[in-house]
Amino acid sequence: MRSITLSQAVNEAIAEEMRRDETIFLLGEDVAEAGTPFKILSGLVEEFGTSRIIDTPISEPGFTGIAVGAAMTGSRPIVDLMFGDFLFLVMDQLCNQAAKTHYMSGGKLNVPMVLRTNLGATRRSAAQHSQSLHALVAHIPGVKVVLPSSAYEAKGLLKTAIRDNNPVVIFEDKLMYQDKSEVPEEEYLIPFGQANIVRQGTDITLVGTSSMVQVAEKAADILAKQGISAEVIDPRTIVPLDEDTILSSVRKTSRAIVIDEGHQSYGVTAEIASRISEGAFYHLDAPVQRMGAMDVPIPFSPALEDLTVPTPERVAIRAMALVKGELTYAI
Amino acid sequence: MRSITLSQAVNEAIAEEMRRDETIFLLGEDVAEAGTPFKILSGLVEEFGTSRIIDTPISEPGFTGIAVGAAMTGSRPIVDLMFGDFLFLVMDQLCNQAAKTHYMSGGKLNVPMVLRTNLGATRRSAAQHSQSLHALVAHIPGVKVVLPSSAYEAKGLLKTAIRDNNPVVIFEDKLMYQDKSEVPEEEYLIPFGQANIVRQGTDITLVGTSSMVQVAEKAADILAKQGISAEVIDPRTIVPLDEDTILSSVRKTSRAIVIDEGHQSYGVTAEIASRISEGAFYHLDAPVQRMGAMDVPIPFSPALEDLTVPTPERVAIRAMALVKGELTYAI
Amino acid sequence: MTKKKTSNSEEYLRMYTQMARIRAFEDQANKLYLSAKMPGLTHMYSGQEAVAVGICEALKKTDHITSTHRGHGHCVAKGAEFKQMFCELLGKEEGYCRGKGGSMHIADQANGNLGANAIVGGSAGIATGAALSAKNLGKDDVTVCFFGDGALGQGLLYEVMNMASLWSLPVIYACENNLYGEYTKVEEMAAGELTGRAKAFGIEAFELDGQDVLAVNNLSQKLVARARNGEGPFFIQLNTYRYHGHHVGDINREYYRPKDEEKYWKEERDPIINFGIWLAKENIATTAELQTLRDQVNQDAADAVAYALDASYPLAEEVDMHVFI
Amino acid sequence: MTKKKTSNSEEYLRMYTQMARIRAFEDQANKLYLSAKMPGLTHMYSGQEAVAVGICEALKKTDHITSTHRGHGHCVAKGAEFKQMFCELLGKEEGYCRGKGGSMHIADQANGNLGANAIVGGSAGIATGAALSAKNLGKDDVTVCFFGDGALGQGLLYEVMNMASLWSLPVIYACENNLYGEYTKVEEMAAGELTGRAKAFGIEAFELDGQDVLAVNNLSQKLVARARNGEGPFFIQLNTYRYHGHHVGDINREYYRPKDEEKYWKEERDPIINFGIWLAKENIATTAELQTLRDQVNQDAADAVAYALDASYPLAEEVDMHVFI
Ligand SMILES: Cc1ncc(C[n+]2csc(CCOP(=O)(O)OP(=O)(O)O)c2C)c(N)n1
Ligand SMILES: Cc1ncc(C[n+]2csc(CCOP(=O)(O)OP(=O)(O)O)c2C)c(N)n1
Ligand SMILES: [Mg+2]
Ligand SMILES: [Mg+2]
Repeated sequence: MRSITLSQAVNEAIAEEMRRDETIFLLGEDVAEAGTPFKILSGLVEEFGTSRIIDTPISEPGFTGIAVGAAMTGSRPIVDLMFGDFLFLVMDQLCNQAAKTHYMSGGKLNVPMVLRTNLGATRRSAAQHSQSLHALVAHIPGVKVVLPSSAYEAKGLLKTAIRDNNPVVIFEDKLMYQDKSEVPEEEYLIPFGQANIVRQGTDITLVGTSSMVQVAEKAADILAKQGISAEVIDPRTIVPLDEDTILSSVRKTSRAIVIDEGHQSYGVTAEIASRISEGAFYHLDAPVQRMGAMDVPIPFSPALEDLTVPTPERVAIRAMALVKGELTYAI
Repeated sequence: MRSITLSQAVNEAIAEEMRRDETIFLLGEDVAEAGTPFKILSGLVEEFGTSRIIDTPISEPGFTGIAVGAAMTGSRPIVDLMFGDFLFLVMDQLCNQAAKTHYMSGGKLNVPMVLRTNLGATRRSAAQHSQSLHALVAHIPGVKVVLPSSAYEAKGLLKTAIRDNNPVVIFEDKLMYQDKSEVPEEEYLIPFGQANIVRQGTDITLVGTSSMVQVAEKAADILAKQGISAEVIDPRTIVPLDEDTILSSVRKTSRAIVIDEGHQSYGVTAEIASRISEGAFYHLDAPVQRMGAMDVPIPFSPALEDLTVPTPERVAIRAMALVKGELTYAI
Repeated sequence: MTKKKTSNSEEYLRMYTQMARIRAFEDQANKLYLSAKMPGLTHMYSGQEAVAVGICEALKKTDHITSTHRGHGHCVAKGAEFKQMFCELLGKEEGYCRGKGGSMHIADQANGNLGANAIVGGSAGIATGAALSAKNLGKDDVTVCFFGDGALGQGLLYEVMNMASLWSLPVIYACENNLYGEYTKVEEMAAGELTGRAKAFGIEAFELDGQDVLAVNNLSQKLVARARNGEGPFFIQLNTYRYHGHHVGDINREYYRPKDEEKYWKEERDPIINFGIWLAKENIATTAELQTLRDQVNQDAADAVAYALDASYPLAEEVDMHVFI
Repeated sequence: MTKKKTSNSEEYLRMYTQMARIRAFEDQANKLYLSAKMPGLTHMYSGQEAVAVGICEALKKTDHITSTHRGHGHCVAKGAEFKQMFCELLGKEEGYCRGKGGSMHIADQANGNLGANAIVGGSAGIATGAALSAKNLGKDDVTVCFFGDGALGQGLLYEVMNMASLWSLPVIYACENNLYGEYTKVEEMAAGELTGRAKAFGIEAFELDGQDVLAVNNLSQKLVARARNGEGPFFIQLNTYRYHGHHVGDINREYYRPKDEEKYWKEERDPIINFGIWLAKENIATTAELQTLRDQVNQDAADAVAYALDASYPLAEEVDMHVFI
């Protein structure tokens, strides 16, 4: 099968959906001729024209609000938010407006919009261009939250997102834009709320999201060499969350580590770990471990930045300790 | 001892601190002559004048940003954000700017500002005026998060917040503004990161935040009648979080329920429950229970709204099931 | 009054009726609050009727509006029925939003009302987006964004006015300057000229007496036609006044607003009284006929209230319905 | 050039030197990137030197500035040293922010630079707040808020300009119109006249050739004095040009910006060359002297780079320091 980059996968997903449905348009900064600073959208404006691939001023709250209104009135907008860190600017439009409209209107209005943005540190972009803010959105009822972990996942999940009739926020991993994976030529969709068992294992469950799926896989490689069999699970969407697949795995392995690139405290790892502790309590041999980004603003200095996010080595060390029964109390 | 309302306690805290330190000023909508729609600040403008109690236009991002800049340059601003729901509007200034300035400047700049706002549903104010959004702020490193649970707590914690040299967000419970409690005439401060054991008990630990402290206490009353002794803990601040006090309690009781008025998923209950599961794993007789607000936008209809938040009765029912060993798996 | 054109008497009477309906609705809503039958608080539109009616009467059903926390007037003016409105205000299942939205989120999709909004200025993006959507989908619908003078404080408005101007969107920004945002005077909240805020973005802006329903309607007709024709966006500042407090609970308000001022607006500038006088003078309707009409409207409102008070609440099962479609 | 006043020759030479220092700094920074020695990306200020220098030379050390993602020029102009700046760009402990901020967050508190900002328009509130603080604390400091044409898209700016105007704050909004925001032309991003954006809030606004350091400095002197005197705020649109791509990695840019245009600005409008010619013509310095001066500055920059490359990174223990004070 052919391999394409995550960036190409996103581009294809959008192009295919836009061909299928004329009510879809995309807007954001430098999305047209420039094809975004990451060059993800190159070629789209040539095919779809400037009324469907719309360059906006640097007005994130404004164009997100415009997307909400367009979505309420028959269009299906895709918002391109250049950096996930800019979510803070659009929270009101996303969380007070888009997320609540369907409910507040008693089901009469709905907001079929997709907000595409990204997450991920270690690009030396410092504290305002490196955040992984998906936990914030996941906390607000009414928005679905999607975390693709490869080109294949990105394409299938984005197509599903575009067809969803609710507000969906999809976080791409910035560091993965040039990573290739096998992606079929034929159309496929990946349903929401269905976790992917990336690798089967028996000794420990590693739940990784987005960028952390690769980290978990690499950790599993390290562990395999130590004779430890790790099961790796990618939830794909954290709202909705496929609790069943995660719980089945942990009931089998009795141990779990949840790995996510958002800050650890009050973040995604806490929710998933809690659900595991609730649903697999009597199967657990040791407390569920959480590994998120450090609770610090992301530092610029490479010497510091790399310390802030989970790495395969650190995950493997934690997993080994867990399997050996060394983590009886807290870490 | 005299009893005053939470609203008066806040007013006193601000007045005392403003008398002590001339660099403190307060700004927000309708804070001067009107004394806020909740009448919390009545009388302050008469004492401190319009250059220190500043009425702003309806520009939450703008005046929050102004506070950040003022705090960086020798002033100690207090921002009055009329409803906690408007946090979504100020997230960029609070989380990208205020929270990160000290770190990004390598410790050279700092932002001693307090953002006072509120939380709490069941006022029939619907989805955009009823949210409890403290989890979002707690997820962002660099901001302290304070949740007073009575007039006494509000005064002591707010005074500490005003003297803190970091950005602090303090969430008052809207429904508690007219609730009275004993508040000494003499000055006192309540340190951050020190949980309050509201009531001692042996069978189960109820960790409640803000509005949910009262709910936990009332649940404890109900439980007492059933012969169940509940310990009630108020963390007071969730950043920093006093893990030790909570863990000591749970190690004693072996059972815990965490109750918070924010949405349950990806919220505060997950973090506290996770820390308990991590730190008291081998002491737990049953999974830690979480009771947050339902994962729905807050409905207007009284018939629905009251269903969305934890009540003493529902907490007591859950606690009894827990104590009786009925919650072996998930709820 | 600016226009005499008795051939339009049906339209005139409709405008009069619509204004009277808004007033009747608000009087009942206020009573519900005062008799403790209303959950929460609500914001009365009384006094500003000529704005909503003058503008909405220039719109088609498929044209959209976005509204504000003070939204009952816009809702009635865009075609809503009393019963579903009162049911909504009381949190009943038959409400426009099944009781889930309430006064501050009332919406009436079927008549093009995209909803009230409890975030001041929060619907500026939505309105502009509806206009973009119409343009993109090849419809000739126009969107009107209603907002108060206070919303001029929100940066979002400037962001979207810029885009509306750059992209020539069919949207009309209708700024209802009722002199106050909550308990603060507009001049303490807004520097410069209000219309200048739109002109800065190359948007044609107008200032108008918002108590004169014919003036409002005339300008609206013209601008709506031009917007339909691709000549938008536009901005209208409508000078008006709210008779009640900021919300129904704002009773003692002399500290921020003199009684004399209220008296002047209510007695000299009332849009319904003055339009009634003009209708009589022009022999379009007699004073008695107008009285009958108002009586009927008041009766309708009272009946709708009675109905809504009796109507049932949504079932508990509904609480987690409609989070997602 | 607008002003001839040879009695100020020391000041003139200082302005020339400061512009040359910025250029030298950026040339070295660009080299660091091209030789893969720089972590991340950075945005070059080259071409815009007359703006930062013309304005900052009108300020006292205690006056504040806020800066942007394109912030090296402001930082140098407000008094920063090369060594600590390069250390910051390379993430070293001796950097102004101990390597924790990097290019996009470089700040120099001691000289009144409250920091670069990676959120476009993100510092508009901070600058306005610094001005309010000065006023409240009875200081006569003035704050200058530097931002690009692109930042005119951010609603925050309008919110704070309104408050600055209402409260007569000592702040100057300096809009550097370099014709592009990233890869998009200003006219595609901004409707209406740029200065109109400030006038709408009753703020006096000026448009100026941003390549003419004397013109910039003259106006700045006047406005800073007036702001100190309580007559602020003010707005200046400075027309200028960035020589490099949006960031150091933006090399192939003909699709959005013609080479001819770049050539014109670099050859005909260069603020350093043109000011040099004027200095020579006025007999303030000979061409040779200016060359010597530039050589010195270039050497300083090269030395600082060498120093910074050798300097040490912060220790791992620092990673969780400075989250809270
Ligand atoms: C973003 C936001 N800030 C503050 C409020 C609280 N609030 C509700 S109405 C109002 C005043 C609005 O004034 P204006 O826009 O003039 O409308 P009016 O009430 O006069 O109709 C305020 C401050 C709010 N709902 N939303
Ligand atoms: C809020 C926000 N949106 C988008 C960006 C990405 N971005 C960085 S610089 C830039 C262009 C800024 O243009 P302008 O203000 O004119 O400054 P210039 O780069 O021309 O100096 C953009 C869009 C950002 N950093 N912050
Ligand atoms: Mg008003
Ligand atoms: Mg620019």
